[in-house]
Amino acid sequence: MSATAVHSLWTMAGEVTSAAPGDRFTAPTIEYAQLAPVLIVIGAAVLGILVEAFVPRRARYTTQVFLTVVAIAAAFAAVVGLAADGYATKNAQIAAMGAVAVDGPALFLQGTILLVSMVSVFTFAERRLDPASHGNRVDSFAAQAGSVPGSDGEKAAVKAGFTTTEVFPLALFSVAGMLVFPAANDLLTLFIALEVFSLPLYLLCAVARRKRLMSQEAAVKYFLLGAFSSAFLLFGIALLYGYAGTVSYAGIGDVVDGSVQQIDPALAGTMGNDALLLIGAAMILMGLLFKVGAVPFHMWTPDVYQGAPTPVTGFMAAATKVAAFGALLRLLYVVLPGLTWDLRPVMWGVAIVTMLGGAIVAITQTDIKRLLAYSSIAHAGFILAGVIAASPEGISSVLFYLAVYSFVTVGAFAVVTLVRDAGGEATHLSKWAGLGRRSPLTAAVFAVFLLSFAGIPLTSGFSGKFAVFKAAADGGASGLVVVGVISSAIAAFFYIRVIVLMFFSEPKADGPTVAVPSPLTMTTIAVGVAVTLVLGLAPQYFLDLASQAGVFVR
Amino acid sequence: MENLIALLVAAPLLGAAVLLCGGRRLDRAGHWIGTVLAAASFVIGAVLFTDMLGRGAEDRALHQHLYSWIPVEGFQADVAFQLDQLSMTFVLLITGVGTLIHIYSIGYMEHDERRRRFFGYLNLFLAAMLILVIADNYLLLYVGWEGVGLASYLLIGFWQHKPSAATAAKKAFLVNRVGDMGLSIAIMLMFTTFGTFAFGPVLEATGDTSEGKLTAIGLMLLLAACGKSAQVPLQSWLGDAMEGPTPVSALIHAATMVTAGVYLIVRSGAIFNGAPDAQLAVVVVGAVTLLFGAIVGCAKDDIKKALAGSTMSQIGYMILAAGLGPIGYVFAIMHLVTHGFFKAGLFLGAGSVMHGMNDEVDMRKYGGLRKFMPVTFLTFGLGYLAIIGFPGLSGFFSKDMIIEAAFAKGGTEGWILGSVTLLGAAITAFYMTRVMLLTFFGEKRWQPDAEGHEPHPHESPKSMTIPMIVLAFGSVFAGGFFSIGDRFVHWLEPVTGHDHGHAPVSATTVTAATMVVLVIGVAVAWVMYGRKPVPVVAPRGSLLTRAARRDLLQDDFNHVVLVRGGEHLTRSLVYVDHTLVDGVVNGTAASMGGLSGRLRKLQNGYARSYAVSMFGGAAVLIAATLLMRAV
Amino acid sequence: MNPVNYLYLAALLFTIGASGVLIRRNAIVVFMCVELMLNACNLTLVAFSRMHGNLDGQIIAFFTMVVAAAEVVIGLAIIVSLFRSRHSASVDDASLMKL
Amino acid sequence: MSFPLLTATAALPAIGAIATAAVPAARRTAAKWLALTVSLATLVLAGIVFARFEPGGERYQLTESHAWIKDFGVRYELGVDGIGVALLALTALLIPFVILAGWHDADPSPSSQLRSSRGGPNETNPYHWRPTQGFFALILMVEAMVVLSFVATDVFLFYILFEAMLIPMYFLIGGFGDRAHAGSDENAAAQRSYAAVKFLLYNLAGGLIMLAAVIGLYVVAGSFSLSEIAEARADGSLDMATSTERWLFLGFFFAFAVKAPLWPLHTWLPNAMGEATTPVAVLITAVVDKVGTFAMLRFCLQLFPEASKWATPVIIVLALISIVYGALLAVGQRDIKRLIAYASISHFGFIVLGIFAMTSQGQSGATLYMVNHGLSTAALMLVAGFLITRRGSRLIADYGGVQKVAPVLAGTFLIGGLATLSLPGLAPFVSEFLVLVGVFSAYPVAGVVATVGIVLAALYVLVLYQRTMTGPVREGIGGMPDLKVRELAVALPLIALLIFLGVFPKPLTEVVNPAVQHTMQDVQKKDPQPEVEAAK
Repeated sequence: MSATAVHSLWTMAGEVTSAAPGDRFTAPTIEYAQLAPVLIVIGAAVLGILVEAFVPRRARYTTQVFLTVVAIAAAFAAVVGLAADGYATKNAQIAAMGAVAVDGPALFLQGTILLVSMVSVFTFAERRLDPASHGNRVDSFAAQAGSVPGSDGEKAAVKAGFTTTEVFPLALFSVAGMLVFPAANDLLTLFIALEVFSLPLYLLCAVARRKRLMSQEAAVKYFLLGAFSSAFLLFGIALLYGYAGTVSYAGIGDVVDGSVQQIDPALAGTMGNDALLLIGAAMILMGLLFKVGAVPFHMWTPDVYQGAPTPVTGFMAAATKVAAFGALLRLLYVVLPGLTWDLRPVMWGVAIVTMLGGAIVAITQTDIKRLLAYSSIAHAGFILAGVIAASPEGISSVLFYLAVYSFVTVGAFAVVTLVRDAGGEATHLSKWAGLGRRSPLTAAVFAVFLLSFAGIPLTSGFSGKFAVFKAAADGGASGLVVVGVISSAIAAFFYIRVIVLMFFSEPKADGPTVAVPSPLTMTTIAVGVAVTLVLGLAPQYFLDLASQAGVFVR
Repeated sequence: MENLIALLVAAPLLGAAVLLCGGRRLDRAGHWIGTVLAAASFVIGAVLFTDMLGRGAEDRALHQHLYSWIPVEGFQADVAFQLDQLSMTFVLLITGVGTLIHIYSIGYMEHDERRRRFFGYLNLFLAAMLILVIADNYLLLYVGWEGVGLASYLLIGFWQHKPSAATAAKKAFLVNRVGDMGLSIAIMLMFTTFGTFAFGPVLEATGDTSEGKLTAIGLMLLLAACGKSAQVPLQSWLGDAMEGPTPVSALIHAATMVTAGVYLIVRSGAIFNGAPDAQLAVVVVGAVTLLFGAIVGCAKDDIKKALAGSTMSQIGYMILAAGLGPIGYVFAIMHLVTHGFFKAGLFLGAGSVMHGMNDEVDMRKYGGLRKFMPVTFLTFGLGYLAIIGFPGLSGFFSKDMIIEAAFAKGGTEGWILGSVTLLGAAITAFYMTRVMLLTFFGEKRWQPDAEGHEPHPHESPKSMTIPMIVLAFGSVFAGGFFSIGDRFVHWLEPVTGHDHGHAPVSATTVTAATMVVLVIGVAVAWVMYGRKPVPVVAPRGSLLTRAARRDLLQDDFNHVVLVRGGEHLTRSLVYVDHTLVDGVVNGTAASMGGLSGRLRKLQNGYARSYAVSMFGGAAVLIAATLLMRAV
Repeated sequence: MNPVNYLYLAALLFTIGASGVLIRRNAIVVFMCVELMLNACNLTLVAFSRMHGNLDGQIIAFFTMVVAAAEVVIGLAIIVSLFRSRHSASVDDASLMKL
Repeated sequence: MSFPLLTATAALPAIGAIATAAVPAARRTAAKWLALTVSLATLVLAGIVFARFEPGGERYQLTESHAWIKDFGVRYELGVDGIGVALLALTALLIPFVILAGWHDADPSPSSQLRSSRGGPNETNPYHWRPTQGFFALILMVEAMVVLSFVATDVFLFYILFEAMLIPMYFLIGGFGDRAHAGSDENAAAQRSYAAVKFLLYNLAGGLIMLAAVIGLYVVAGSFSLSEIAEARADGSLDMATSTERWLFLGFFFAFAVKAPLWPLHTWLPNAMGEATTPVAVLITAVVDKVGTFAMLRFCLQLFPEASKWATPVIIVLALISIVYGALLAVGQRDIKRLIAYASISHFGFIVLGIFAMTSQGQSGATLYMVNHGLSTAALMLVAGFLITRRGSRLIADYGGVQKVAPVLAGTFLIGGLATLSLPGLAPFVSEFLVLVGVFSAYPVAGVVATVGIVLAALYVLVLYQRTMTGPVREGIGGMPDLKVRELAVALPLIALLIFLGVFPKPLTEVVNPAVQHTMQDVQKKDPQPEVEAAK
């Protein structure tokens, strides 16, 4: 549904004519083919709900997993198909009456999101890590999210072997929102997409099997702050609408760079009023920066990452960032290019504090999940450096970085799910001491991920960092590069700390054990490692992909 | 013929390699291998010598180019030898005395289970010393220069289990290193000045450069010479070097190595001729050391230390002579050779005495040994007469010539130098007489040692006495042989050049004066040590005596200034490195951690405060954007 | 009447809502303040829609209500479960995770 | 397209590393032999490279070039010049000795065997802790990276290796500490990981600053290929602004100065060398650090000649400080390995001095110095290691009179020491003297100051020898066994090489000289004329 359609309807209604309105009514056109990825996922999600309603409890898990995986695979296939038809390059276009853009960045990011979701869903479906309770295999989600922790209801639910299979449709909804988010071509779609992928995430945070109090707390914090930020976003949208009289990116863009001359005098007060534009833009930016977890809008990140069930954390950390940065890119490049020079200093500031802040605070973290949260903040800073580059090279470098980062992140959190003791996952760093002695392979894999985060050459992290910094330097942001380099040095410190802990310190007697996962999680981790090494050694192909996809349609 | 030159070095080098790598299986034959190879080297030297005599004075120099050592752009360092009369003189001295001392050592070191290694080191020394004197460029000379340093280090510290020996060895090497610094700087200066450091080109091109450059080079060479030849201010190591086995003291620290400095200066004559100031410095050093060594020699009760002082003083003579320029070069070398004979002889004698006295070195515990060791007494006595310059013996001629040359320098300078040399001669006579009297005359003063062994003085075995006898011959006749018809002068002139100068006083006068001071010196010594019995425990003595016993406090100075100062410096630097240099880095890391800790506090877990930060952020964002537009 | 006044009102409401979020402890109240902010947005949208003479703003307002409703569903679900497990709906009590 | 010899030389140890790591836990000895064979095979390949290299020929020979990452303008470009080939040979030569010397260093200590035999976690996972395999695999991995970095003619490729080699080194330092430590196990472990982290962070920081410069270089030059940049400079199509060039130069130089290490960035070295096992210490100072000085010669001077000349005075001063300061600190050390570490700092001062003297002798000397210092330090350090493993202490004070009980050990130690104080006749003398002459002809004062280093070197070496080897036999020393066959196999070849290269350095100089002439052209410097010729 698009606002412009309605607009035309209104104007016609405004005329005084005696003709029957029906034949003047032009039905909106929807290019279903081009929206296929989104539609597939949403359809599957709806189906998932029905499954919850009608399929017997025993069969739900399998059905849901099957359904989800198939849906995501199909959606990915659709994305590939679209790309193959050249929608990513020559015949990129606006679909659904200008609501959604089908172009390079959109497809690239959708592809990334789908793949990442796929591997994340594997970790959702993992049921071998926790010891079976009452003969039922259990995953990392609460038996019955509604039941009070520690209550008889909960015990009963566990005994009955309930599982929260709703997570799968929820994840699918969220994915659907994420697919639309970077493709959104008008502010309304942007807002809706944001909510569509945020709301399920709030819930997913709340349904951990272990440490439920923390899980719920995380959900509350995430939800309240998320709603708060989306309120800002919405207000920004309202202001921009007031400024331009339209919410379509192209329309606003035109007004911003002043290609619209005749202004209805009645509107002179608002139309083209820069105050509206600037405030609105700033508020929307804030909404998006909240999602990418940039300082000072980052404070939800550590708590939520720590509290949420680890598979969800991985999914959230990876996919949300991809989607949000995609939207941010489109907003900056399509709507506000005329504003680059006004926003640049602000963005510089945000990027710098984000890089440094994330890296510095991470130094003293003691919980692996919080550590990774802060590292994700620092990385958001690096990516911002690429965003600011304001050049096609900048776009493609960001796309590449996102792809790299998301897989490593999912892999890392997957490893975190393996290290467990009596209380579930042993996320306190002290527990990780001497892991390298106990199970060298797990430790080695995690070390690879950490090195990639740290951007050590021959890992994908380095390729990404190099691409982004190079773009930034080309775009005249050498200052950001220097800061980035410094904060990388700082960041190296805490990644190294973890490696030291794993390999150089003696294992504790009551140390955690490393669970042997099912092929599902193994796949997730394997994919992570593979991507890390391949993109580290021979990133050329994907760089090409990213640079081909690096053009926004207007 | 010139292809033999390399063999001179090869023989002892081979010996060293075989003996040091050979391992225990060679223990029984080791000393013979060493001696034979030393002798072989001497034979080769002799052959070359006869061949050299066969040729005219001007084309006697031989040259052998082995290979290009360090070929680098604009930098040519060759391994090439040059054998002219000067080198030949040294070759004969080194190999000759060297061989004798090898033979001597067979007996002297008989009871040392590491004798094989001792001979290995001796051969190593011979090889290095020969390289030093037959090198045709300063860099190769430098190789020999440090080579002998190494050998001396190994031999002084041969009894490594004695901390004193190890320390003495280290000290010798370090002091020499200071000198070597001078040599290397001199070589660099030559390179930047002449673009080469081969004797030929450098010494010919001295005319093309400024006197300043030459002076600089000269002074650096002098520094080197001071190190190697134990001249003030770098003399401190020689006394301690007596920790080494006596044959070592005889060969290295009396006859050959310590004279390397003289060789260096004489060899570089052309440079010094061009740099009067440098020459003056040389002369001064020589004069000072001459007296310094003599005075120290007077005060020591340790026979070897006394002889060491004398060596220092005698080399002072040589350096002084060398500093006089063309007038003195020849006589410097001549005194060097004669001194090689009699000082080696004296040391071997001292060794023989110690051998007979359970390695007792304190002369006050000797006395009246002439009866027990006639041969030693005889040879030692001849050496004694030679060194004090008794008419007709070697020392007489060589030293007399130097004294004359000193006067012949002319001017006040000449007078001063002349009188210094005369004074030196007097003191020499005094302390040598003292040694003689304390050791061989008077009553026996030795007592049973700690374990109650009464030493049984006895004559040393043939292997030791024969070399002593041979050397005694040398110390008696060498001087005369050289001087008759100025043989030595004519022999060396082509290399060093010679100039008779104009003595303000006639030669006869000088000789007479020398005789007078000689008699005085002997007389005083006899009065002090000959007439009345000598106390076993040294009396406190005058201030000068006490100072002299402590090497005129020069060691104390070194200890306080260099050693202590150095220790403090290093200790404080270690502290600086740890606290400052390292501290800065650790400090940054720590402060980073502290900052992190403080920032962490912001993450206080309250959703509302998070909201505050978001709200504030938003406000800043908006404000900044508006501000940007405003400006 | 000048529609701009509506904007001022909206801004006022938005600020009230925001400060409510910052000040109030009870999760429900905080949440209501968020809703207030959303309403402020709606008012803005409608006002602008009126000024521009096109319907986009109003359409968006409808969407916003829907979204807000959805948010209420989820929000209440979470807050209620939190309340049941802690017997308190204070956002400040929920501070297990910090630093 | 001929056989990619250089790639092979680098690939062989890399493959060997993987193979070694794959050897099952029980077959420890097999892993050792495998590693040794691989390293020897690599040595053979290196030998072939050395033989195939024609001193008079092209600047870069045996070149290989393949597209790699187009978007970053990165190519996989290899080529070896005289300097590279010399260091390549050195590396390939030293690794077998390192492996041989470390033969038992990574055998699991009784305690750790106990740990792995203890139940619990190890039952649940199929992989056992395999320190020995890891140790030798890591060494080979380092070799592979170092070799490749010596022949990389693409700045980016070099940078990647420069950074990547930190990781295996880091694990070598932190994972396999010196058994002979002062204090308790925990204490030692703490010091060790401190040293490892310090090593990594110092070098990583340097590397990251270099990364900024590398990116900057690309922005300016649009290429990473040495040859392309050189051409662009030649035909004037690329002229950096003076300030830009200086910034980039500083970025590069900083990284190399940390690696070298140059005062005041040196403090990581003593910790690393002190805590690491002796073979690893040798690996650090004799092989890996050489990459730093090599890179100064290859990249700083070639890419930023003007800036290099601009920075020369400061760098000369820093180098002089390193020389004297390092030597003095060496004198003040109580720990044998730290002493050698500080000695190395002093020597690296000489190398840097020679490089930035920008005279033929200086740079040839510096290059030879890299090789010779590698050999001499290896000899001294490894023998010291044998000594330390015997007594189980690194403190000089715990030794004395060793030469009485173990004369061969003492002898080899002494020769190593004499090489370190660059005694004429041993290899280091040649290089040290060349450096001195080179410096002196350009900066006389600096030359004179540097000669002070000679004296100090004698001081710390002889003091060390005197305190450990001479004097009465201390308790704990008596009955100390002399060198075994394996240890002789390490010490003797090194000593032979030291002597050979000291007497006949021509094989090295003739490959190095042309390369040095190229560098001299890069910086457009002429050797100062001797005064006499100048006069004529």
